[in-house]
Amino acid sequence: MSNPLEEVGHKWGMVIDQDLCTGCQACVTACAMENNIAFVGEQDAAYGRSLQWIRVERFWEGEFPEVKSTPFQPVLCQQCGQAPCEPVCPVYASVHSENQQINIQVYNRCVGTRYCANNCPYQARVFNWRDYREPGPLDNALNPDVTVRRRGIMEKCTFCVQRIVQGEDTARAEGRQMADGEVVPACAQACPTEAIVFGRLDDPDSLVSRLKRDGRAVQLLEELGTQPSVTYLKGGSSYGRNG
Amino acid sequence: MAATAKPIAPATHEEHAESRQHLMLDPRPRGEMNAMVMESMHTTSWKFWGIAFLLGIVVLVCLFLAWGYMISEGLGVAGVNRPAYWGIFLVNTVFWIGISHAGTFVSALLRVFKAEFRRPFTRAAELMTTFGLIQAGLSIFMHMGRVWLSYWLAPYPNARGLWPNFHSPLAWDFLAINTYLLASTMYLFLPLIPDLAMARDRSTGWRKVVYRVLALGFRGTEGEWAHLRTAMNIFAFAILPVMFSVHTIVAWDFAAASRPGWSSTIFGPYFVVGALHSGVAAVAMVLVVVRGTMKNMKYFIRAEHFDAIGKLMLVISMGWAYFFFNDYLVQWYGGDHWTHTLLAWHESGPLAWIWGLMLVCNVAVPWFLLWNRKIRSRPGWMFVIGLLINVGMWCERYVIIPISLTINRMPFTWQSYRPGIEIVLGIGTLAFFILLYMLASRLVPLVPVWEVQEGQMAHSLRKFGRKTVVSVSELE
Amino acid sequence: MTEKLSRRDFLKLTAAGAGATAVLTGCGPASRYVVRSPYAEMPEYTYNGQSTFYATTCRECPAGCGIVVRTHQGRALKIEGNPSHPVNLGKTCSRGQAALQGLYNPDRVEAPQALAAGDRQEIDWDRAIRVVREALIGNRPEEIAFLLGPSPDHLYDLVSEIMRSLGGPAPLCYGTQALFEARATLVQATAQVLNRTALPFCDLGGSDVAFSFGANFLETWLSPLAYGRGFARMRRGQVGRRGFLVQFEPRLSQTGAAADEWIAVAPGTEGLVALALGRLVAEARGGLVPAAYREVDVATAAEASGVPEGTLTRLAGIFANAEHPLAVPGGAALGHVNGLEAARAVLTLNALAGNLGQPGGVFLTPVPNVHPDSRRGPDTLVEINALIGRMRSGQVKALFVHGINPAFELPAALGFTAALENVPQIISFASFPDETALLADYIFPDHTPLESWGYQKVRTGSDRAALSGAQPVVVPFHNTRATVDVLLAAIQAAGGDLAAGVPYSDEVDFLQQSLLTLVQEAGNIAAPEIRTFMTQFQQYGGWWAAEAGLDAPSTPAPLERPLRLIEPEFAGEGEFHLHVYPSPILGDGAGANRPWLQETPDPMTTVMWNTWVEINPETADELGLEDNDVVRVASDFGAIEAPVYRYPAIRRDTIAIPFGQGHTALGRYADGRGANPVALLGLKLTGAGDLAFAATRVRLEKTGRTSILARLESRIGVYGEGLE
Amino acid sequence: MLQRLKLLERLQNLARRPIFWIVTGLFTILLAAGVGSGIRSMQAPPPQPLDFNHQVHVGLGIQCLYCHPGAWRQAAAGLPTTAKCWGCHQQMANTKPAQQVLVAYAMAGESIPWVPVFIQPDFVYFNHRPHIAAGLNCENCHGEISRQTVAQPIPRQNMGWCLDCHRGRAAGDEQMLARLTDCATCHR
Repeated sequence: MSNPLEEVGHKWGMVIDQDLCTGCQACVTACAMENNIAFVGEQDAAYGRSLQWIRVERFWEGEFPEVKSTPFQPVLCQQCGQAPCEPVCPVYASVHSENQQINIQVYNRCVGTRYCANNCPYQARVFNWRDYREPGPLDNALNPDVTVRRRGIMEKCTFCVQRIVQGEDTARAEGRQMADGEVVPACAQACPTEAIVFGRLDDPDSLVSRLKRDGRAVQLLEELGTQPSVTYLKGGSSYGRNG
Repeated sequence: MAATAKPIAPATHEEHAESRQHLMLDPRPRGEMNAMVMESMHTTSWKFWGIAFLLGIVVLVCLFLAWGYMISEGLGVAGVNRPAYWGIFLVNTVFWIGISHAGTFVSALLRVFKAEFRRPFTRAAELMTTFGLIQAGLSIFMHMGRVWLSYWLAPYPNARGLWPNFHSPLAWDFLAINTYLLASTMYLFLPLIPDLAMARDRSTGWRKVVYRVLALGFRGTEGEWAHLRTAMNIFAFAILPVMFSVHTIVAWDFAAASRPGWSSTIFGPYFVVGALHSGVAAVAMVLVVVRGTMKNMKYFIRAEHFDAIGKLMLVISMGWAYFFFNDYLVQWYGGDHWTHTLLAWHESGPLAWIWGLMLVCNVAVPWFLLWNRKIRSRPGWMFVIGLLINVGMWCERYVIIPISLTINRMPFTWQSYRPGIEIVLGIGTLAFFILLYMLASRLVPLVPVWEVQEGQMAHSLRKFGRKTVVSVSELE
Repeated sequence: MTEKLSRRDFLKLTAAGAGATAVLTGCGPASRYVVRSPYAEMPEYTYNGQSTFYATTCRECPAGCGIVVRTHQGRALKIEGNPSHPVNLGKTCSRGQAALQGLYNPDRVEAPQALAAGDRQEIDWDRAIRVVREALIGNRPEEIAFLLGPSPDHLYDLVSEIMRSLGGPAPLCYGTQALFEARATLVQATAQVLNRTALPFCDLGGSDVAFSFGANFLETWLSPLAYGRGFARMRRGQVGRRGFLVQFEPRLSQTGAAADEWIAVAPGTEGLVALALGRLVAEARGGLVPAAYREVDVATAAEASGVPEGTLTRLAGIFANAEHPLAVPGGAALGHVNGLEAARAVLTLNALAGNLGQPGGVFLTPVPNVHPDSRRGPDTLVEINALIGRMRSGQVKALFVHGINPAFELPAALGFTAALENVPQIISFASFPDETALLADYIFPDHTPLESWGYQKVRTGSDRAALSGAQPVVVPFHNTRATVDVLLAAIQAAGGDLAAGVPYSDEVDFLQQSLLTLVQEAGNIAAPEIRTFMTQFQQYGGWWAAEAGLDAPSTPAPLERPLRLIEPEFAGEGEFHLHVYPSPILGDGAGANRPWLQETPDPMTTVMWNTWVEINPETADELGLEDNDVVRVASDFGAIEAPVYRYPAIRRDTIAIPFGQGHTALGRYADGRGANPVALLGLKLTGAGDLAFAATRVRLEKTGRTSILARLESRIGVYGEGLE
Repeated sequence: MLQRLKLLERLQNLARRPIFWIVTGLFTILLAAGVGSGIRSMQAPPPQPLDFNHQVHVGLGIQCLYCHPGAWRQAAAGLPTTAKCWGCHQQMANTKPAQQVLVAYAMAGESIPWVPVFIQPDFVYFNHRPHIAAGLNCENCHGEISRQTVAQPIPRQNMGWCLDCHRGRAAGDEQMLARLTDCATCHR
């Protein structure tokens, strides 16, 4: 509360329950469809150039037959409070939104130094290595609320800021506060098990704030002090447990 | 110009003279020396033009056409990917900035410390600074995803109401490199003025026009010399901090990032020493070529100069090894999991041979060979050693940038880097550097004649009893 | 003149200016001075720049999830779940999300086509309708065959009605989706154990311990979103503690990865394990072991399945002590010659647990009262084989194909493609140029689902009877026509008894008349008459019963009959069991032409854009196989080639290949990509007459080539390659 | 060498002749004129399908929002549909050339292909609603449209122009400043 700007607008946050994530990739596809993310084709995808803003990670533990995959972990931009990507951009294309308390990427300002991506400990940023144009009538499905990126531009998860801004505008036009869960990003909206929960962290009663207080809550690479807005719930679920 | 050097009979002081060859105590008349230099510029064989033509084609194809293709296609034609967002472009940038350090170091630092052996080759080194920086600038612009918007890095009032982000090491870089380019070009130009005036007085035709313009009407009066000396003195002192800061800032690009292996406080001086390592080695290489291919250069550039440069290279190699060891030890001792993985990736990953090559070329080769004075004074050997050191230093940057970028804190994304068009573009920058140097060698006296003459005037051998010593007379 | 000049100059200058701005600012062409065409007349419910949302049904798989499509100025932009739809409650899967790339696919059949002298020519719809009319009335009824997809939709109901009216054979509905779900086998097992021909619904959400025998219910099985929701409820612990899921299968599936424990049972012994568990559970509970389990020998089962007896005992203890234990049969466990018995064994385990019709147990989903006379289950391979036999012998004169791509989906060993040559007239209604359509004489492209009317019965996954409704969200993008409309137009043109027997003017009329039976039923729609009903049906995206209610099965004491399993048999020779599973992303292969589905990584292997062969790393070492080595997988029935993926979680005697790629048609994104494993399948059958798709043995051969698989995961970071 | 010298001399000789300077001067003037007219035409109103007279319509007392109804409640103000124009014009004698163009469109039932004059690049998301809600008048940004016939663009309506106004309105209010200068307010 030392910084008066903390109270501005909203502080958006996300909680991902890894005990519920089934790794189904619905979030990945939903994100691509909402945010005009281009597909890159097999060759570039094989070379680490695919443009998914969210990826589902899994590792392996043990040897057959006791082998087990680790719980699925969707990794997206963690929308850090102290984001390493922000100070290094020479042109302010990667900036902190004081209003929404997220990191935004201003595509039209990006000159493509890729420093932000290097400095992102979560490797959550992707770069348009080519002009990945959507051919033919496929471009009919492009979302007019999201800028179509061309070659040489860094992009990343924005917490679907177009939905946030629109939701705020609607609420303001109707002269009311936004309800919890009124605005959700495409991934949380699609998630079949509701493992991804989105909401306002500045509202202590919101679902996401309540979940964040769960004893299982951890943050990715907490030791770096990036203050992520995304919280993971790890280990067996404790919902409905007695005591 | 009060002092006059006395010719010394070679027979009398043979053993001393040999050890003082770098002072060039066998002066020739000024007119003759000037003519020698002019002749070296004008004696151009068809081979020269053949090579220049070929290089021009290489530059056109490998640099401009390839770059144009990359701009129109996007960086996908290069090998950069996630997580190796920076590839050979940045390797080359750092490498060329390193090369450019030699000029300033050899020229300014040795001038400030009045190291006399510098005289015949300051010009060659200064040219390297400017031309190397041009390649560094090209490389970093190639690296940008939208190079056509690079002017946004410049701070100027604009319609968007936006400024560059001065928190970003890249913004510092932009300013530092530009400052350095400007300063080093001026520093190249100042000592060039008397030579240009000399050339003006000895040329005809279009060259005369060019020299007349460039020489700024220098006639060699006492006053002009006094002003020039003052200016050069100021610049020599001023450019040194600029030089150190530039490579330190380049190092901060890495050190300021929060990545395993990069966040190292020693990167600043480590990079500076690395730059000197490759730069001085490159000076040696250039001198070998200049001496071997241009007329009359064997008089100006002598085996003893190579000997002196070889000593310098050895010392710098030790300095580099010290910093490398220091960095390695601290990183390793720190015990961070990711750093350990990174070191393992360096040492035993599929590209461990690059890491090994780096150590062999940067440490083993100079340490084993440069102890030997005979090797030091043989241009052929020096060329090979210089080349190896440059290969080693290039490998060092390759290890620090694309190889290290493979390893980050998200193992799910680790991915090796496989260069694409950057190799072609790298060849293009190299060819451009050589081409610029070749063309300059026809336009600019590669040896600062006046400086050599000044040195010869200042030094003379005097006998004190049975001993012969070199005396230096103050010039001012 | 001057005006012309100035305008041209202006255009040039603006073009240059726009180009310059585009170059300088980036982010797509800057649209300085573009022409806008506002509506001549503003459509109702449309505002400039505002999105309109339409509720419809996702038809990428037969589950029947409700979706809401965001449209903007006549373009469909985004698919979102329908929050009030009882199947998916507002959630969507990858395949549903990518449905837009079907609608706007660059490789659609854009107009009706006829094959003439080996060449495809566009024809007009009048001629198309004449062709259909001739096919329907020009042949004897038994010479007509309809082959439809597995969805229980309005087209199936209409075609059933047409064929009844004609007196011809009922339409066949089939598809690999249903095959890999083992639907037919499951339905028959349910009929035998629970006494009703229906798909069982396993209430995962209410259970606290669930044993899944091969059911990949989080991927493609029956209704993945409904089961996903159930899984989440189970994990959240609705009954007071976090649910525990155990997966029995030879290859760790995505469902297995999300489970708490994975038991690598030998292929074909899942039923045996279920029986052994049943006996152990009965013993653990004390009292008399029911008749069903008297003949079960746990030690034999343990040996055959490769699961240690201790593990079985431990698991049986967990099952016995659970409040709401549940056993789920499905997938590859049922794809063996003893699949039917295995399904019965698993369902009987539920009877033993006493959860039939109990919360956290097994229910039967009631089916809405629409065309109750049309058949319920999907057909089996035996019936398909009979059709192919008739085709081969020339008894089929006209074959209509819709919603299925048999030339791609059916096992090559069946010889469908060869049999097609003896069919004089093949009419495909495919929206995409798939393998079958390219073999057809005519392609009369149907609208893609997002341009179509329709309904789909919810067979399972909903907690109540539900009929999912579909409506066009955009104007048809190409010159396509609804198959129902084409059939009805042909029938009207034919006139006579046929037209009298199928008295519908068009598709919407058919829908309205079909829905008449629902108007009076208590549901989400309160409308006195059909027009209002229809409006609300469109608005809500379907009809569903007002009250949640699932049918409890009436059990004829399944525990009293002894259960026996026949020995698993395998088709062909070879050192490996072949485990073919439907790709969780591409499903039955129809998704292979959606570029974003191709680029959505497979959940387990993270591979994109290709087919791979999963093999245990130790086995791979023995064979000297590295990642990306192309191997030739051969059975007695066929062979394919694909790169190796060293998969840590698969039995050493099994290799697994995902189904979905290997198209030789279907447009630029699918064609020539990967390999189709159905080429390998032998023709062993389950007790229910469906294909025992997991009962094939194969051999592996190195080809010496390599082909790099596009995977999202890092082989360095995940497998430590190059770091040892 | 000699030839080079000659070339140089020739050039020097040429530079002494007045025709050289005249040609060079003309060329420079032409170039400057070209650049100027290019820039000017970028700011000139684009040709419209029909020369709609704003002055007359506003003079008749028609509110801006009648034809651009989106402005007060959504992002896009909207351009009038043919039906909207025809609603009034069908009741009058359409004699002027522009009116006859309208008649042609209305009779054909086609939409009028208006060319929007005030447009922003694709990456700028302008929303009319909050601006109207903040009490701005149309004229604040669009100028005196009521005195123009065909709508004319206002030059240099760029980011700095937007920001100047935003900063001015948020003066002293840090919350408002944060919101009004947030990148995501206009760029997504």
